[in-house]
Amino acid sequence: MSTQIEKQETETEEQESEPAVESPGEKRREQKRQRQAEREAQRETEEATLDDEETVMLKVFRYDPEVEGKQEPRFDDFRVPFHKGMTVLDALIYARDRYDSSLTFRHSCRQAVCGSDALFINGRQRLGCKTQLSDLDGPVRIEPLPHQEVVKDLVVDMEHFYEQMHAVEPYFDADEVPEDDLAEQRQSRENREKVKMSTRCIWCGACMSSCNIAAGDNEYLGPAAINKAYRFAMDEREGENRKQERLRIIEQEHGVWRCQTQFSCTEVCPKDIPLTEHIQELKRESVKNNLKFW
Amino acid sequence: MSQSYNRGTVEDFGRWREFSAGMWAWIFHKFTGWVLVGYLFTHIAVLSTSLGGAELYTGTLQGLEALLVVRFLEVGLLAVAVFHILNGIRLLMVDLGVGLESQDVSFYASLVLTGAIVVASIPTFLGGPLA
Amino acid sequence: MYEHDVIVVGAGGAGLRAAIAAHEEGADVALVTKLHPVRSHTGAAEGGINAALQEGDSWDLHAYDTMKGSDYLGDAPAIDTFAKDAPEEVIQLEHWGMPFSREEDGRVSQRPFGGLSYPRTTYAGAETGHHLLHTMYEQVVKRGIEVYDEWYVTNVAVTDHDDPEKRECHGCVAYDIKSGKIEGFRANGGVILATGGLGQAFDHTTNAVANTGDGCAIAYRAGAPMEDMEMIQFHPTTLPSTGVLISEGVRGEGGILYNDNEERLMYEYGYANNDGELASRDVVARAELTEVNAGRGIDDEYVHLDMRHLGEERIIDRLENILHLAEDFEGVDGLDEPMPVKPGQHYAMGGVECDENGETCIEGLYAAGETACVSLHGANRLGGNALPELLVFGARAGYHAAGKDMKAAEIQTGPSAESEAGDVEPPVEPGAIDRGGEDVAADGAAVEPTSVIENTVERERTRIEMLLEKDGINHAEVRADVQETMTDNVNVFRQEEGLKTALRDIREARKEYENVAVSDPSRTYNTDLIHTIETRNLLDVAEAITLGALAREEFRGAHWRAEFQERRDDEWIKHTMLAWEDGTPRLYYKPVILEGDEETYEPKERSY
Amino acid sequence: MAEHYSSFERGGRRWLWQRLTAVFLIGVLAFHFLLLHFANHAANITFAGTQARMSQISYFATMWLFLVTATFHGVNGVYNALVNQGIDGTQKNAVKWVLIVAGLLLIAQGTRVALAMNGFL
Ligand SMILES: Cc1cc2nc3c(=O)[nH]c(=O)nc-3n(C[C@H](O)[C@H](O)[C@H](O)COP(=O)(O)OP(=O)(O)OC[C@H]3O[C@@H](n4cnc5c(N)ncnc54)[C@H](O)[C@@H]3O)c2cc1C
Ligand code: HEM
Ligand code: SF4
Ligand code: F3S
Ligand code: FES
Repeated sequence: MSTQIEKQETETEEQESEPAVESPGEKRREQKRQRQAEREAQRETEEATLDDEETVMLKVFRYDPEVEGKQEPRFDDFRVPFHKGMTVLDALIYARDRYDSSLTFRHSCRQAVCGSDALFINGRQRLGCKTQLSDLDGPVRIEPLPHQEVVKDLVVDMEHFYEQMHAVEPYFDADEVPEDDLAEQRQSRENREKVKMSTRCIWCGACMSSCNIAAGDNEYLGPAAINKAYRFAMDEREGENRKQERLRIIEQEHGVWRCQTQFSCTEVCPKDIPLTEHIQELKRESVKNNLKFW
Repeated sequence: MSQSYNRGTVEDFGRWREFSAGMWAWIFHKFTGWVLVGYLFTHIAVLSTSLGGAELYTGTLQGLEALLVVRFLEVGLLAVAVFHILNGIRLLMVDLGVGLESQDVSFYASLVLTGAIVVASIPTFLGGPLA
Repeated sequence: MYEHDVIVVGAGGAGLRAAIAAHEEGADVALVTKLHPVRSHTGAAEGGINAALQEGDSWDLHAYDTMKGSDYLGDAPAIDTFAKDAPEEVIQLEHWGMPFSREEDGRVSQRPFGGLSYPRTTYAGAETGHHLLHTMYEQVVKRGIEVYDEWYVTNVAVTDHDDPEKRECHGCVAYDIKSGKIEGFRANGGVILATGGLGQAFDHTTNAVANTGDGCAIAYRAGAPMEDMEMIQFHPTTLPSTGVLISEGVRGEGGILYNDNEERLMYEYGYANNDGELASRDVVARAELTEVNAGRGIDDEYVHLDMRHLGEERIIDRLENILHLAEDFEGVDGLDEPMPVKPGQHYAMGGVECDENGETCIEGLYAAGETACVSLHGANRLGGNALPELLVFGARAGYHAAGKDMKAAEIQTGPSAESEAGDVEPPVEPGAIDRGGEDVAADGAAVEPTSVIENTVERERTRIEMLLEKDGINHAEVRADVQETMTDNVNVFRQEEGLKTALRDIREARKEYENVAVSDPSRTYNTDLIHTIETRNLLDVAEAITLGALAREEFRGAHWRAEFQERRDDEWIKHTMLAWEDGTPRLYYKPVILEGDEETYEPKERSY
Repeated sequence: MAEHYSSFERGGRRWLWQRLTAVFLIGVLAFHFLLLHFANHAANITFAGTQARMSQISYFATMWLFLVTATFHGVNGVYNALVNQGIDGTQKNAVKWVLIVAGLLLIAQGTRVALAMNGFL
C-alpha cells in the first residue's frame, strides 16, 4: 500500500526575526500558507511532466467549512499515473500522499469489507477500493455520497444512516436460547441460505444514497435498514414472537411501504444484496400477516 | 436525508442523466398516473353533459371528436394509459417477486410495447369522420 | 472530561467483546474508537474460529496444537485458559445470532485448518470475521453501550512513577476527528487497549490502512513492555498486487499450491510431507519464497493456488467470497484459473505484555486482541486462533476491568519478571529522539487521577497544536521509508546485516519525523493529522520488531535467521521483552511457562 | 427507537388495495378502450348508443365499479406520491382530506352521470 515518495528538499526554517506585531502562531500560519502555495506550484510542474498516455485525470469534490477558499464547494483536478489494476482508492491515496495531504476521504480495509469508502464516482455510488479505474471513462469525477451532509471533501455525515440502521432493532434476540452454555441453536441449511445474502451488508450507505425516496423522506428506513430487519425476521432461530415485533417495525408508514421499487439500491450494492427483493418479500409478509387477523 | 448545506450545482447538476432503468420507470409511472387521474376528472366532467340531455351530450362529444387536437390528445392518452398499464403489470410482478433480475429489461419492453401499440392504433384514432 | 468505569479503546472483535463483558458485570462502559466499530479490521477475517466443540475433540488437543504451533514460545497458562474458554465463547456467539455455516442436522459446521489435529474451525462462509464483528456490534447496540465513534486515542493517562509497575492508568486522551476537540476520558476501572494489528509497518500486508499499532506504541511509551515483537506472521496466500488475503480456508477445503513447473511444491520439494498445503503458515510461506528464489516462481514473484478441482458447487457454498476477492482485486476467475499468491505480513504474535486477565504491569491498563501478547501464539499463530483469542481474552479483560472476581493470573508481567538481561547491539541508538513535550508535566510528578488526565490532555494538545502549526514535510514520506525497509529487511527471511540496515533506516526516519508537520490547517476531519500521529506509532513499533528480531538468534516459528538455522531450545525458550525507559528501549528476557494444567508441554520437533 | 416512527396505519392495506384495484383496472381499462375506440369509434358516440350499453345491468355495474376503483386507485396513488415527497403534519392531513373529498365528489358525480345515462335520472 505504499506509494513511493521522492524526497522533497526540506527548507530551513527562518523564524524568530520578524517584527513582534504578529503573534508567533499567526506568523507560522502565514508561513505555512506560503509554503503551501509553493507546494501547489511544485505539484503543478510535477503533474505537467507526467505523460498523458498513462495517467488518469481525477476531478475531486472539495469542501471544508473552515478553510478559506474551500467553503464554496469546488472540484480539484489531479493527474495521477495509471498502472494496471489500480483502483479509484489507490488513485485518491496517490493524490493525497503526493499532491495534497489535505485531501480527505475515509478508507481502511481496501478490500471491500469495511464499507468506509462508498463514494459517488462518475455518477454512481461505488466503493473506491472495489472500482477499477480501467472500468471508468476519464476524467473520473469523484464526489461524496449524495443526499448526505458533507463534513469535508469526500467525507459525509453517516449519523442519519446509523440511526436508521439502529431503528430496526438490529440485533439477534431469540424468544428463547438453549439453557446449556455449550448447546447451540439449530438452524437448517436452507434457512441460513435464505438469510445469507442479507447478512453481507457492510453498512456502506451506498444504497441509501442512491434511493430517491430516502432522499425525499428523512424518516424512510431505507433499503439497508430494511435489509437488516429482513436478516432477523427471516432467521428461524429467533422465533415467532420476535418476528411479529419485527414485522411491526418494518410495516410502519416510513417502513417498507415507502419503497417504490426503484431498484437503484440493488444496483449499487457492492455486496450484491438483492435489496429490492428483500423489501418486496417483507411487504408481502406484512400483508399476509395482517390478513390473518381479519 | 436533509441537506442543510447546499452543495449547489454539484448536488443537482445533470443528475437525471445518471438515472437507471428503475428510476425512469418510477418517474414515468408517476407522470402517467397523474395524467390519468387528471383525465379521469375531466372525463367525468365531459360526460356530465349527459345530465343536460341527449343532444347536449351527443353534441359535445361529437364536437370534441371533430377537433384534430382532441384526436392527437387521445393518442397521447392512449400512450400514457398503455405505458401505465404495462409498467403497472411490471410493478405487480415485482411485488410478487417475479423476474426481479430482469426488471430493467421489462421496463424497456414496456416502453417498446407502448410505442408499438400506439403506432398501431394511430389509424384508428386519427381516422374516422372528422366532421 | 468524560467519565466511565471502563474505557475500551478500539471496537474490533476484542474491544466489542470486552465492552459487552464489562457491561454484563454492571460497569458503565464506553468504546472509544477511531473507526466506526463495523469498519474494524476484524471484519476482514475470512477463515474461521477454532474451538473444540465436537465429541471427538477436546480442549487439551486444541491446547496441544496451539502450543506446538507456537513452536513452544506460548505460555501454557494462556494457552490452557484459551482452549478451555473458547467453546463457550463460540457458542455464545451462536446464541447472539451469528450466521455460522451449518451441517445437515443444523449444527455449526467445522472444517480442517492448518496445524490442527482435528477439524475444529467453525466458520461462516469465507466471511467469518465480518459476521463476528457485526454480530457483536449488534449486541453492543442492543445493550446501549456508549460508542465514541471516530475518536482517535492519542495517549493513555498514566501516573508519573519511575517504576512502571507502580504506575496506574486513570484514563486516556482522545481527539474527536469530526470536530478537532481534544478531551480527557477518565476510567475508574480501567482502560483496555484493543487497537488491533500493526501491519502498516510493512508495505505488503493483509492489514487495513488503519492497523498502525497505536495501542502497542501507546502502551510501550507508557511503560508496559512489548513482548516477542519479532514474531510477525507472514501469510502464505495473499494476492500479489494488493496484499488482499486469500483465506487458509481454500487450502483447508483442499486447494493446492503449484510452482511454475506445475509441481505440487509442498510435497515435491519436501517442505511438509505429511500435511502438505495445510502445514503451519510459516512453513508454507517459506516454501513459497524458497521456490521463487530458486527460480520456480511465476513471474519471479508468486506461486499458484488452485481450487478448481473442488468443483463450482463446493466453492460457491464455502468459498464464494474468495471468488469475488480474486476477481475484484486481481482480475482472476477462481473457477477458471489458479490464483496468484505470495506471502504478505498478516499478524503480529507479539504485542503488549499482559496476563491471562488482560492486565499489563501498569494497574488499570489492559490489552486485548492482536495488540496484546498474553503469549498465546508464541512464535507462530495457527489459523483460526486469533478470533477466539479476541473473544476469550477480550471477555476476560472486560470482566477484570469491571471488577469481577477472577482467579489470580499465573503469568507475571512487568520488568520484575525479568529472568536475564538482554544483549543486543543495535548499530544506532534506538528509541525516541525527542520525548514530545514532556516538560509540560514538569510541575511535579502527578499521581492524582484528574491531574494525571489533565496533564496528559495538555501534553497531547501541545503536541497536536505543534503539528498543526509547524511547517515541514509530509509524514507519508517517512511512513513509506519505514514500510519499505521493513519489507526489504525484516520480512520472512531475516539476516543480521539487513536487520541492522533497517534499524539505521528507522533511525533516519525518526530524524525525518522531527520535521514532519500537518499541512491541512482544518480542525474538521483532519486525516492528515491522524495519519501523522499514526506514523509516529509505526516508527516505535517497527523499531521494536527489528530490535527483537536482531536479538533472537535462532530460528523459531515465524522467525527465521540466516545465521541461525535451527531452534535453540537450550537457550531460547524465553520471551524477548522491550521496556521503554525514558525513551530508550531496554531489552530483557522472560521465561516461557511450559507447565500447563494437565501436563507440562515437552518441546518437540515441529513437523507437518 | 422504533417508536420514533409514529404511524397511522400498519399493515399496508392501502398498498394491497392499490395492487388489487390495479389488477381489476387492467381488465376494465382494456375493455373500455377497445369498446369505445376500436369496436365503436369514439367519433360515433351518441347518447343513444351510450344509453343502450348502460341499460345492460352488468355493463352498468362494471362501469360503476370501474369508476370507484379508478378513483380509489388514482386518488390513493396521488396521496402516496405526495406523502413520498415528504409532506407531513397538517399539510399531509389537509391533502388527505382534500383528496378524500375530491374522490367522493367524483364518485358521486360519476354515479349521477351513469344514472342519467341509463335513463334513471
Ligand atoms: C485479512 C485477515 C484475515 C484474517 N483471518 C482470520 C481468521 O480467519 N481467523 C482468525 O482467527 N483470525 C484471522 N485474522 C486475524 C484476526 O482477524 C485479527 O487478529 C483480529 O481481528 C484483530 O482484532 P482486534 O479486535 O484486535 O483489532 P481490530 O479488529 O483491528 O480493531 C481495532 C480497533 O481499534 C480501533 N483503534 C485503533 N487505533 C485506535 C486509536 N488510536 N484510537 C481509537 N481507536 C483505535 C480501530 O478503530 C478498531 O475499531 C485475520 C486477519 C486479517 C488481516
Ligand atoms: C389499468 C391498469 C392500471 C394498472 C395495472 C395500474 C397500476 C398501478 C400501480 C401498481 C401503481 C402503484 C405504483 C407504486 O405504488 O409503486 C399505480 C399507481 C398509480 N396509478 Fe395506476 N394503474 C392502472 C390504472 C390507473 C388509472 C386508470 C389511473 C387513473 C385514474 C391510475 C392512476 C394512478 C396514480 C395516480 C398512481 C400513483 C402514481 C405515483 O406513484 O405517483 N392508474 N398504478
Ligand atoms: S445494503 Fe449494500 S449498499 Fe446498502 S449499506 Fe449494505 S452493503 Fe452498502
Ligand atoms: S432504491 Fe429505494 S425505492 Fe426501494 S427498491 Fe431501493 S429502496
Ligand atoms: S476501504 Fe474498506 S470498503 Fe473500501
